[in-house]
Amino acid sequence: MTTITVDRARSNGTHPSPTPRLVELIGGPPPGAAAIEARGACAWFGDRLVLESVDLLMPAGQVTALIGPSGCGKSTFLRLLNRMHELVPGAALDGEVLLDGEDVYRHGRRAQEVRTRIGMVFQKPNPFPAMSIRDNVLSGLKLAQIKCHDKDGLVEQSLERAGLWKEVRDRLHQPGGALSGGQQQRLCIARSLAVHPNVLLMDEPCSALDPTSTRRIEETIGELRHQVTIVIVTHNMQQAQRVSDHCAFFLAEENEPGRVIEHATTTKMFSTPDDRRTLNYVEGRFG
Amino acid sequence: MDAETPVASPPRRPRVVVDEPARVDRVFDAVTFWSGFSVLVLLSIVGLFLLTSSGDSLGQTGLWTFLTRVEWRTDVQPARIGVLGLLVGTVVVAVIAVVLAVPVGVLAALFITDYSSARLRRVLIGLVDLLAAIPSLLFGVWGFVLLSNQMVPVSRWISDHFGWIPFLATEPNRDLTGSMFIAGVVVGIMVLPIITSVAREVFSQAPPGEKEAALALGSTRWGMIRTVVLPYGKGGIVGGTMLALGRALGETIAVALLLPQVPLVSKNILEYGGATVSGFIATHSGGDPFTVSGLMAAGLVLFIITLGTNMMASVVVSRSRSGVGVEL
Amino acid sequence: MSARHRLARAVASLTALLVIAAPALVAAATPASAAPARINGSGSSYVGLAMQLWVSEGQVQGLPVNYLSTSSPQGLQQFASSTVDFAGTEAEFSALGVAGGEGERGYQYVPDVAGAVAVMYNVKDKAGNKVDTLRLSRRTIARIFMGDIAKWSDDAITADNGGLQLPDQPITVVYRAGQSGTTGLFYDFVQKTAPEIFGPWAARNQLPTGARIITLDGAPGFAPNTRAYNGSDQIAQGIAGSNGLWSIGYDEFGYAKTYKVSSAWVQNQAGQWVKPYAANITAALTKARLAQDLSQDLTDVYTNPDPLTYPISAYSYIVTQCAPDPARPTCKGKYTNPGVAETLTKWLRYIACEGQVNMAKIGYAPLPTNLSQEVANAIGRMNGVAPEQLNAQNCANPRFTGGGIDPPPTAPPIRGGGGGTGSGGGTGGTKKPTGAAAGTSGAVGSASGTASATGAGAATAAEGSTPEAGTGGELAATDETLPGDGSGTAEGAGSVAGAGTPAAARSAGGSAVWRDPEPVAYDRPGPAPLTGAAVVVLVALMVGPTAFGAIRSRRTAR
Amino acid sequence: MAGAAGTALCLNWLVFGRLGDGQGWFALLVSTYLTFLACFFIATADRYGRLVATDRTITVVVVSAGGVVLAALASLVIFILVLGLKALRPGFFTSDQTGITPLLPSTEGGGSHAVVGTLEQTALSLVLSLPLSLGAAVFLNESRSRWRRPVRIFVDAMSGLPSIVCGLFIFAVFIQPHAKDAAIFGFNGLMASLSLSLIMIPTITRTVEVVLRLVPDGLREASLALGASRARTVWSVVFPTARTGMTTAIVLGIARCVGETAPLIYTAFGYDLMNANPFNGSQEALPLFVFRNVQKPDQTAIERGFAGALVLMVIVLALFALARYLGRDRTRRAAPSRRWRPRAPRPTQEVRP
Repeated sequence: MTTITVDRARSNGTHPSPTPRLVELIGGPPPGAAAIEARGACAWFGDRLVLESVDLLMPAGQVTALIGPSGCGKSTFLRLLNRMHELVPGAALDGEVLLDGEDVYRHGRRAQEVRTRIGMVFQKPNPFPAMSIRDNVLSGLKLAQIKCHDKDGLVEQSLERAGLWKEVRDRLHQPGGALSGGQQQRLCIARSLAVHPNVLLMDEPCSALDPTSTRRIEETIGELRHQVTIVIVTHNMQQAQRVSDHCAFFLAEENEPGRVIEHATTTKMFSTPDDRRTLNYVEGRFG
Repeated sequence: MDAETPVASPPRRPRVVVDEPARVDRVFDAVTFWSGFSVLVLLSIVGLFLLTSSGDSLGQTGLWTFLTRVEWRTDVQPARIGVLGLLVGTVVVAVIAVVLAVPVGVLAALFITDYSSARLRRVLIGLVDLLAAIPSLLFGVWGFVLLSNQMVPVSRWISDHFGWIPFLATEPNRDLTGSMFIAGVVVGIMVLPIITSVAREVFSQAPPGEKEAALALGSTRWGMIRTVVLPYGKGGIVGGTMLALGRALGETIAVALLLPQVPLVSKNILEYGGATVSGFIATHSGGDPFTVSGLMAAGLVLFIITLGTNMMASVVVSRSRSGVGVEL
Repeated sequence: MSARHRLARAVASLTALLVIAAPALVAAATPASAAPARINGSGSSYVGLAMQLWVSEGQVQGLPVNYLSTSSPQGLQQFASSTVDFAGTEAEFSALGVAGGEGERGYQYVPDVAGAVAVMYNVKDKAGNKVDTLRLSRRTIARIFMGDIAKWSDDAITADNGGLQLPDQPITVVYRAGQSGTTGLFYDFVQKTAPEIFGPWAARNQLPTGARIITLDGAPGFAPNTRAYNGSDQIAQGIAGSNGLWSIGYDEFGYAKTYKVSSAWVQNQAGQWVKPYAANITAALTKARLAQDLSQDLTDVYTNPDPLTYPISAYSYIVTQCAPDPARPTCKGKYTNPGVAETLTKWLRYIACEGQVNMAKIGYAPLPTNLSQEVANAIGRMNGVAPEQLNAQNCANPRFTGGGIDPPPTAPPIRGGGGGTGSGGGTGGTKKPTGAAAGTSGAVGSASGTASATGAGAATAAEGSTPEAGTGGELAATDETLPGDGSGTAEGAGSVAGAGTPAAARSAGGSAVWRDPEPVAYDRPGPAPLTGAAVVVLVALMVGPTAFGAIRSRRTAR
Repeated sequence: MAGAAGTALCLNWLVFGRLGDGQGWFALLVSTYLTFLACFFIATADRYGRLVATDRTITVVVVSAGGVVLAALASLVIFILVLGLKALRPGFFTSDQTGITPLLPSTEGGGSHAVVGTLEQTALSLVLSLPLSLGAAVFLNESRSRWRRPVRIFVDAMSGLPSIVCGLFIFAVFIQPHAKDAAIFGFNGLMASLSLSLIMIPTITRTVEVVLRLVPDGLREASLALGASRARTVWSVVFPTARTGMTTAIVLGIARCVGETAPLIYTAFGYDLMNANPFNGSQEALPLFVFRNVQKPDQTAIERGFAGALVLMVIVLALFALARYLGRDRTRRAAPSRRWRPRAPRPTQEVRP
């Protein structure tokens, strides 16, 4: 059993409280951001190798962007990180994924526990349609069987961290599906944050959204970056440049599995990449 | 095992990942598996039992004799039972029902999808579903008390004008109630909603682009329906028809009320007489074990035919262009 | 308020109500004392009308009895397989060829009532008037039902009816679909009456000659024109209906009365023309040979020389379990549930005595005293105790009380073609028979005395406006008057109304309705406007949108 | 159009009046209709040409087909309503058939025993079949067992099992061989429920499985990504999402079960008195009550049968309405309708409020 204490005031400066309220989770992940590292990660779908030998360190409390053309294995890699990959029928994998130095695929380790620590936001916003906004935020608690004594506080805190609190504070009991696309996506982020994960994976979170909503999500990412390790898959170069600290460029050659071509800080990637293919890609010359 | 995995060189075989399911998942898996499995077991027990208990009578009668013999007599030794007289009635009633119901059902479906306004369409869909939900008993009672007598002049008229068709000729002064024709009409009304709703489902999925294209080329609405909607919905119509046929074959209580259930191959569908497998079973409750075994065998034959029809229906519908999303 | 709770509530919302209701109702309905338990029976439709009466009377007395009128063979089969507690039958296990009677359950035959098979018909004379005084000799009947006589104009029928020739129409023989004890009884009569025709006929149609013919399904071509119906009710309805013209069939007499179907006057051994009224059945069955186990041999009944005899009469039985008895090898054990025995014995005791009172009125004949006593003996066997001795003091059976049965009506003169003058041109129309009817009625009135006349008069006053069913005109009404008068005098005041109703019908001129309409007295006011309003609303609801949609879609089509 | 109809009617009247062959209502109807179509076609062809005339004539045919379906429904409902209301009194729900003879009016006595029997048998069969069929539906949709395919095939096959065979099966398995041993295997409500369960299980399994299949996989992934177990996912995400559809499916399954008559003939046997214990002794059910009474000789029994039929119809319609009510989908309403309407030739169509 772990107890997390989160200073609510820190999470959003725009809404200061005189005394910081503490929202405790009982049974959730350990507090704080955690580094996640892939070593020799490979992935198969059936007999087809789609990702080969990826070594990548995503430092704690930083934003790592995964970029690359479609079908190069970015999303597969992301799903490999929190053991969603194995849910696909016929999927197989190899290598290690270290969360705080510990392999998530270690024998005897539960995928459920891993997923609690590594949250995920999907390409299409998918709030649970049968639940209200509040229940959506709290759904992680129920689903992962984490206890919390101050549910209202947690709802407020999570929605604030996702930058949604002010917009929905008066209609917490409306169904989640009634929100706009961007709001739904932020609700999904809030849902993931409510269980206080150490890592948050985002699979093209803005691809289905309009520019305004995209900007709001990006702001949210910016606000979250020191509380949780973020790995984001994006097709949008500008977005990667704006939000990420590190970048990894994935590429799958013709009839070849996807590989990491280059991995560096964002500044370096977008100014002086080592590989010509990276340069071509970030400058929009192919892909 | 993970420690040995070399990092640099990609391995040929993926590593084995074991996700220890949580206890609740193990319970969940067990519960769902066993309920699925027990449904399987239950249903196969039903099937097996049908087979084995039919064995008594089939063994005594012989399968081929059973299938080709018209009479059904358990009062003589050895009993002479056969299912053909019942099967003919079953098929005749079902075919009459489907032949009458298909044109009306398809046209009604067209009316719903392409001719009615949005609001009326909602109402009509509801009403057709409602018609499908009404128990067959009520159709049977309605046919037994009301329609049976109302249809006599119709039968008379048909036999007067179409009597040159052999099976439509009736002699004067014959009882024209309780005929396979009337049973077919009642069963036809009963299966009407099935055909209508399946046809409506496929018609409503006809691609709007093609429909608009047809209209844009200056065709009338009927022209559009003929060139786009009907070809598109062909599979659905055939599938719905076969589904309705399956339902009509298995229909019990209405035909039990309407037909005398004497297993004869009647030469005339307009005159009193006729029997169907399920109706015959329904009116012959309380027999000795041998009779029950014979009835089981008859039920099994009916089941196999119904099964075949339903399967063909689902194959036709799923193979057709329109039927992919249609649930039968 | 989590989603889980809402789901649970939603899924269970419907079941909960039903599920909670069930045990509560079970608890409420479980009787405090074990006895008497519910009993179930099934079988003969021959005795169905009597059963209907007995069951409802028993229920009023707190005996939960249930009887499903199917057919004798089915009843015996269900009894043999222990799915019912008792069976009704008019023939024995052996005669019906039902296996399982010798099973571990054991059985005894308990006579319950005497009845008769009537020959129903629907025929018109050449003038188009309905014939309702048809006379048929036993041999003619047998020949008709073996297809030997195929036309109504056959000489044998003409001869039976004093030269009245019926139209040259094919006879449609109506029979029971499926197995039936009535079929068994009737064709036993046919076999014994015309054995020389029966032998080749049975062989030709592959029908059994050793055992009784309990179903004709296997030989539907046993006569040139045949039609099967699925039960006693449907036979009567089928013959009576307009589609039943030119048909003839056999059915229990009570159904002929219930549906007002004409039934034939049958010539007995003494040459008299009779219908199965109580006195005639009683007279016939004096020659029934009862075996040790009370099963009946009816051969002598068919040829009973008593002038009152109605030859196609038979006793009906209830089959029950009984305690082992050296005199009865078929008795193998009591009912395991004492409550069943409790109900059944009480009910049988009622049938033996009070239950016989109204039998004559509904087309049966009460049991003779010795058979009522046999019912008491059977009750003793069921309980394993000494039987009660029945007598006029403790048993209301009319045969004990000595009132006896009044002489039945005699056959009316033949009508339809000008009496005995042969086949006329049908000049009579409706006026001529009316005179004949009045004459007949007068004759009967004088025979049955003043009591019947008074009863009829009172009833006429009381129910003068009742649109009582006639049978297609004055002729039929007259026909029905006869049994009414007969039974009315036999049973006194209680059946005056029964006697009066046909009289009322006659005074009202009769009608063409073949079924009893709903009794006027019970037609309470009240629902009519509601019904009307509901229909109006419904029609509006149905037609409104349709018309609206049709108009609209047509308009848009323009 | 009205002109065409009038012409047709008059023409037919004339033809029939002249020929007067008296063929009955059907001949008149058919010939009137055909003449009407012909007149209509000729009239429109004269004004607009053949193409338009064909189109319009077909429109008329299609509309009348819709009318036929509605007429069938209306005739059925009105007929049962009218005949049923004759005998239906509040007493129907409070008394059984104790001491009812053919001479008593149809308003005497009632069908409370049948209503109770139907409710108990339906409830029992629901209790028996619901857990199993829900479990099987979840199994078919949420597990990855290789047994899924055989189970699905069997469920599909069994949904085509004629209902009378279900009753016959229970009769042959339990009642005939074992009725002499124990009352629980005699004719009773439990046996009826068992046979009804055989009908219900495939029906509910199939429909619920279809509904579960409609739940987007994204929701399952989202739930799993939050660290939920699969059981949790099904219970807290899939079930609530599919709730309306599942309830509708179940209610429609009940509606089908309530009206089933055929299996009851072999299992419940029928009974004229109240027997509220479904485990002992034969029991009545509304369909049986109707079935037996409409076949009885006396008019009063037929009227009682129709009162029962009316009650049965009301129950089924109520269940149907309940299903529609529960099934009204809040999420789908927001989504644009995928149904399509032809737009081009209808200038006046959108004006109507």
